[in-house]
Amino acid sequence: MKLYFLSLFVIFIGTFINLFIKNERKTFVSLITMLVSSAVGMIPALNILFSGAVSEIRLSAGYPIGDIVLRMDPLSAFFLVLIYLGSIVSSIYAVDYLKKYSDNPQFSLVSFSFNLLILSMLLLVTMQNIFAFLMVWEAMSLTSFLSILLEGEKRETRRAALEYFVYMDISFVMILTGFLIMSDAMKTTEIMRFAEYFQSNSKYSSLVFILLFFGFAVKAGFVPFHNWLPKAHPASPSHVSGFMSGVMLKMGIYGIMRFSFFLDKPALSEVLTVLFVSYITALLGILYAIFEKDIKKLLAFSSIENIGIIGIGIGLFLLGKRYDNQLISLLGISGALMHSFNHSVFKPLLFFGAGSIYLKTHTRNIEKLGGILKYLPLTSYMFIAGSIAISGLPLLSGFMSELLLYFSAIEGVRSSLIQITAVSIVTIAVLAFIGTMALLCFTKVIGIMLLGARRSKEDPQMKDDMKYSLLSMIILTVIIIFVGFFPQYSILLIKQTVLHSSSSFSLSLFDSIRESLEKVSFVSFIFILIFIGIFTLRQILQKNRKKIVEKVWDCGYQRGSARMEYTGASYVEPLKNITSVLIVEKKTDIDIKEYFPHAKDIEGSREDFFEKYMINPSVKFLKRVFDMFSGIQRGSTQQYILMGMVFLIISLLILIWK
Amino acid sequence: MYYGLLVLFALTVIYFSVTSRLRAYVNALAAQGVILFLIVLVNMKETNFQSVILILIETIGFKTILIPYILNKIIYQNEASREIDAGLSNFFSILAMIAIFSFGFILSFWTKEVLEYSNPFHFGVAFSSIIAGMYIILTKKRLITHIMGYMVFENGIFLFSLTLLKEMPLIVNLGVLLELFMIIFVSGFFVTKIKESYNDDNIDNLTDLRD
Amino acid sequence: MHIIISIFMILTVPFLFAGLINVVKSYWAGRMGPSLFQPFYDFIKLLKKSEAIGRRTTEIFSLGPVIYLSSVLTAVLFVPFGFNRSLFSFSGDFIFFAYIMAMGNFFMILSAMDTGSSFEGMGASREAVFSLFIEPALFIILASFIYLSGKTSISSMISALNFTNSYTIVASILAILAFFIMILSEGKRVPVDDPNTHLELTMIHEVMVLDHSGASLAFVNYATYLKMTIFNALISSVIFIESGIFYSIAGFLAVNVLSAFLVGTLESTLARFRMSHIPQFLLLLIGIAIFIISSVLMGRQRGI
Amino acid sequence: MLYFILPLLFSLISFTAKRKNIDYIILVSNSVLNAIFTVYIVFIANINLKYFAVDAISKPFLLILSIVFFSSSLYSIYFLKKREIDERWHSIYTLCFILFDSLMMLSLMSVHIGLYWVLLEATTILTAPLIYFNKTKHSLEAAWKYVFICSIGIAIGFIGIIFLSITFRHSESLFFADFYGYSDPVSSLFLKIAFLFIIVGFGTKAGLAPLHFWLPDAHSEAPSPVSAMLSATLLNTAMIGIIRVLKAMYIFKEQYFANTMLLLMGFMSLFVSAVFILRIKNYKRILAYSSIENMGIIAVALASGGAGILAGIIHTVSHSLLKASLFLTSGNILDRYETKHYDETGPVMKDMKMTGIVFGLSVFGILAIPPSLSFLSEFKIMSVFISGKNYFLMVLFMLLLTVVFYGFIKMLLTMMFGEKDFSAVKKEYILQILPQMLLLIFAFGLGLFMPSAVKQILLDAANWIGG
Repeated sequence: MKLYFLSLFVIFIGTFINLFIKNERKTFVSLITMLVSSAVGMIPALNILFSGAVSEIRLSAGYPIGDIVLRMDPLSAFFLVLIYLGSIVSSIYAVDYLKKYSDNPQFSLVSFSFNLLILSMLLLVTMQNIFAFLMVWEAMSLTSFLSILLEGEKRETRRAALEYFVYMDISFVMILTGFLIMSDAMKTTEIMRFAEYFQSNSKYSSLVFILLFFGFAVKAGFVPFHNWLPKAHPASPSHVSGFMSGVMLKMGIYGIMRFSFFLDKPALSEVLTVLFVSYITALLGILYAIFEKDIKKLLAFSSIENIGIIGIGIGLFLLGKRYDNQLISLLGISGALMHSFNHSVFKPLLFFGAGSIYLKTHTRNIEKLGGILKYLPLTSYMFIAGSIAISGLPLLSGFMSELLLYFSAIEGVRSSLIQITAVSIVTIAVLAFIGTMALLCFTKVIGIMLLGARRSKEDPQMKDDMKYSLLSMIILTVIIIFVGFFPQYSILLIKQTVLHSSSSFSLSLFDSIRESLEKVSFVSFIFILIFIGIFTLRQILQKNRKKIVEKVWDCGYQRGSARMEYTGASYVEPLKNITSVLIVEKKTDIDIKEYFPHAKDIEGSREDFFEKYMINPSVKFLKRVFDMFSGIQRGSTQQYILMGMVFLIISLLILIWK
Repeated sequence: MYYGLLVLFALTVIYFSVTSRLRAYVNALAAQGVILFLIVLVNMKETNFQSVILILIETIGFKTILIPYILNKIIYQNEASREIDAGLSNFFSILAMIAIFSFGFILSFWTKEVLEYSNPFHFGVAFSSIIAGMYIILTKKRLITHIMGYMVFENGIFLFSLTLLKEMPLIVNLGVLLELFMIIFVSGFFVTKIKESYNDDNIDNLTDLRD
Repeated sequence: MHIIISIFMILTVPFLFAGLINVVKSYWAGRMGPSLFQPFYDFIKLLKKSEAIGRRTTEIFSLGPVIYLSSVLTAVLFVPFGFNRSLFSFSGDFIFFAYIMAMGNFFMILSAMDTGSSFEGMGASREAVFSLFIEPALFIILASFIYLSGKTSISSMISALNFTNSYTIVASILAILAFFIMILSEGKRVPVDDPNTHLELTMIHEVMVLDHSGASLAFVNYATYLKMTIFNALISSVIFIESGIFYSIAGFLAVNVLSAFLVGTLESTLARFRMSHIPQFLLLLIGIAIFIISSVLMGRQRGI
Repeated sequence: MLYFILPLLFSLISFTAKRKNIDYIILVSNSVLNAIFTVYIVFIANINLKYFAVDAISKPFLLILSIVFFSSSLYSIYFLKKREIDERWHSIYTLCFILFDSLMMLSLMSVHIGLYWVLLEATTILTAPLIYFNKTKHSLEAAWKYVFICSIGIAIGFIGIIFLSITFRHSESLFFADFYGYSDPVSSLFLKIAFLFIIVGFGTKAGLAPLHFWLPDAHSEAPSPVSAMLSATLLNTAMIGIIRVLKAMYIFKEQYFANTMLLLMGFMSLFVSAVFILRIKNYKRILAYSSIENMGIIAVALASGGAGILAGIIHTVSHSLLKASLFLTSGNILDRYETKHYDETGPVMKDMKMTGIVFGLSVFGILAIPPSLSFLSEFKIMSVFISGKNYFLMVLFMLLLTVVFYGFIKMLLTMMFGEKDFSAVKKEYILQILPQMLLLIFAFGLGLFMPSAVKQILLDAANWIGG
């Protein structure tokens, strides 16, 4: 734990050194800070993660905060590792990415708050005192809010930040309420001791759990609280969006996991809430991602989907706990944890890739990109690797965590209880749908953005020359590949956490999972063998032949240009026809003004179902109620006095009447 | 005698709704000062020289002489003599005053048991005067009239304190008077200023600050 | 021994199946038709040819067919292909089976998109969207088999089916129907797709591979045939459970012949659907799957 | 008590000398002496005169007053220096400013309700010229509304005092101590009526709805240091009167009614401020509405009883410190851009970095983002709601606060990062920033760590009220 403190201290020092140096050097200092801090902090984190020990330290911080208990158990150690990993790669990435912004007035604000964001998250996962927890939680929201504002002079950036912060406030209130209810019932301020609250069979315990779930769900981006995500991510600089999406969302997951570990025998309402919300989240997330044309928004929606998948894992964990089926619940939590890890590896990778492309081309609209692969081959191939992983296709990491969830659901199908079977079959179907839709989504991204021909005319001499950003992406790609090919070893990362999550899990159960993962790994290598075989066969066959390079078939048009290429919107058109209920389309028709008009544009955009039918109307309703009272400050002194008098006399009369 | 004075006081209040001349308002206020002094004298049980002097200063000195003097000066400075025609006619104002007084009396008889005061008529006049002061403030347009309405309001409170209280502590009484004087002074200053800025002391000018 | 026979069958049966369809089709059309081995000859011929490559394309273009074929070949390992036992199995292998095929599709689509032609983009798009329906349906059907048998790998779950109760029989018949529809859709056959027309706007699969030539085209064709026979294998293993090697091989071949006959007949007698009707047709798959799972669930609960 | 001759003396000097530099010296020395004196009476001496005493409840208020007064005085120097004003108004400002503070100190310390009432009204009169300081039509209007509405409010408060003295008719005195120690039976109805009039009357001055209407006008039109004083100290001075009567309500077991009224008016204030913070674009008015909101929070906290009272006291401290800082900083922004419309202010973070940081921190503080002291108080209010199982009120409370949160962050973002470009970067003076820094150190420092002496003062104040 001393090393952990040291690592916090390093960040603290680094942040303050950062305040006093030139903008150009800040990213380097941050990078060194993060490297040192992670190197120091990883030691206790990994130690606890692999040994399963729990270490605790108690500090006294005087009146308002009270005794601070920092407790590092495998769950917090797991998230610590995620944070350290995320902070390293995003700091590396930031070195190149932020070069362009070094004369931006918000530069030092963003760099300062990003460091503090990491610091607050590191504290968050070990904090036990609810008051301090909430403080750190708000600090996290605040610093991430500030980190978004690099391009604060843009209106949409500010709007996104505003919306984000308001959502965070709502989340904060829900968590606060939940905490206070528990702390009121248990007369304690330590989070670990809330476990007793859930075991005490209190009347409200499942309501409190659901409240907490929703509170953390706002942070994690579950539907219907997901709306801030597709706005905040595109607005923020790429290293921040990568970090936010990869790591910060997991803080919500951390909260949900922490409290689901406490549930010994969850009520059916709790299980079904978690599962149902997760299904909707995953399905809608990926559905909206498919129709998105802003690459960062698309990735944000895909984050929502992945959060939904993690949520499904947690739901299965609770389901197994409820019906005392250890295998289901063990596999479920393993899947959730592993997917958390994987997502925090491949999502930053994708964001970094998108960020690099954005830096080179200055557009995030995939309809305007195309053919990037030829200019930025390394970035693009790593982007493709990330896409394969995120679509959950075999060989790379995403498949492995989804496989664990499938295993869990299969286990559920075999169960003799019809409830479990039914839920599991729904889960399998949902996962399958998500998988295929992710495939559609990412083939669209790659096909339209990276492949084909350049769509815009201006063609800067783009080159893969950003060393630091490539380095950060390479690190992530290596992890993806390792996890994909050696799932049986990578699952050791979560072994202690899983065993920690419930008292009834046994080591042998966990080892049985490893055995089946070993086989998966074996098959992956078989695939590689077959692939190499066919590939060499093809190379041999083509060896002595002339390679004919010709233009492609274009329906008889002899001068096919990039304008004739298939667009992202048309690519997903067939699906749009099917799912038109959920996709609220908004067409902006730009009117013809002159007598001899030059061009007519129709711009289509998509509105969020929940935003349109749930959030906007309720906000509008609130506004309307408020507007009814807007006439009270009309400037007339007489009116003011009249109102006061009416209030006074009415209350007087009521008082006397009684 | 006592009841007569109360009726007289009520009449001065109603007088506000009969006329629109500002000087008449000031005179009514001065008259109210005298009536209040008499009411206190009549009501006083043990004669105490110190408190008689105090009351004298309070009612005659301030309410009859000093404040009307200031008000007259302001009226003179502002070259205003009549209240601006409000939307409500005097006829309606009288009706409203009658309604206020009736309400006051009904309330005072109704709450006699609850509030345990000795003289419901006195209470009614006092209560009605307070509301009437408010009514003047709420319906008249000139700021100077508002100040006078406030004076009526204050006199009503004075009357009110007489019905319920044997006497106010000395220090409070003095303080109240000082305050009253200062308020009139400051308000008068502002009325003059507002007149300078807007060429008019109509309350409707002062609605720029709004949301 | 069984490995060798399996590999032999994997290498031959797909071609024969495709050839047989052509034979049936030409029978209905009253033509002589090509030889039964014509697909195989085509395959060999294509392998020998050199490839034409589009100007804008990248490595992804030529990598696609290779990965496509290897993925289907890997998938075959989990299916009892002619035997009652697959070459390789572990619990939950059907997920790997489906996902590795999806992986092949993924690269095939990318390979099509890589040409930058709007034409192939259209095909890729349709392919991606229509495959949305197949995987969930397949999973639900297999899940109901798991529920019935309690086993979790493809070969074991099918061989552990117990036909003594009526709901298993109903489920199996429906499953066979679903698998047959999958042959049509995964093999890109009428009424989902027409491999013969080259009318651009109506095609799905053919249009994706339009620019592939030579060995690549050979790989793609072979992989597609193989995919169809995989579903044949699934059908035959549902029917010929627990029979000896001989019966299972014979049964497998018989199923192939029968399904080739059906496919050929359908292709000769039916017109392909309008593009907007295809999702509805494929949705039928999910409908069948849900029907299967509910009948199984209810049947087992009530003990019918 | 001799101390209070000092401000008088100072103001006399200022009035006769009419020299700007002397005014500056007077402002600084008076505020320093004031701070020293406050520390002396709060921590060391035990003042207990007949009419004035430093008791548990006035201690925190006195401390706030001295801190806010100190920083506003410093800021006033910058404020006066920057403007071309004639000597007369210069010294009127100094005079009123100093005496205003002394009057507030006296009214905080007065233990006689009549005297308190007089002193409170005197503050109205003294601040009127300060509000009118800018001599525009708007400031005139604001000053008029302020004087008039507050006078009416205070008159209503006087009726309340009459009723109080009827209630305690046998003690024949208006000392609070005599109220608290009253041994004869008490008419519940009279006490209630008295409280009603007092809360509406003093509540007018404290900015509680429904007679808060003067507040946005006066606060937005007054010069920034004056707005800071008005918002951060004057409202508290009015609040202490309500609190002192509230204690009587507790003693005579009428707290249910008192709390209902406080809750009602508190929520009305919250609602009104939420309505307008969402609508308007004038940042000084937004800050003023936020004062209404915070007074509403304090009222709600006091109404919740128990730990809520402590929360109310803490929130008073926090609100005063942060709101003073906000108003002072808004003065910087107003000087720079000469508009109160927040859409028209430029990117403050670019033009005036320190101002931007200070403003941002203060906004975060007032929105109860930890480690601000407001967070502590709102946390406590929430926990009181929850332990009292008042879930409906809690939801309503948080809903309104969230609306305010939205309005504030929107304003903050537009002001800090607006797309307007005023290229010339202007120099920032140390006196523009230092006072707010001081306030923020207290507001955030106390939220992180509260020394036991301070904690004891706050606790004593809360215990003094009872509940």
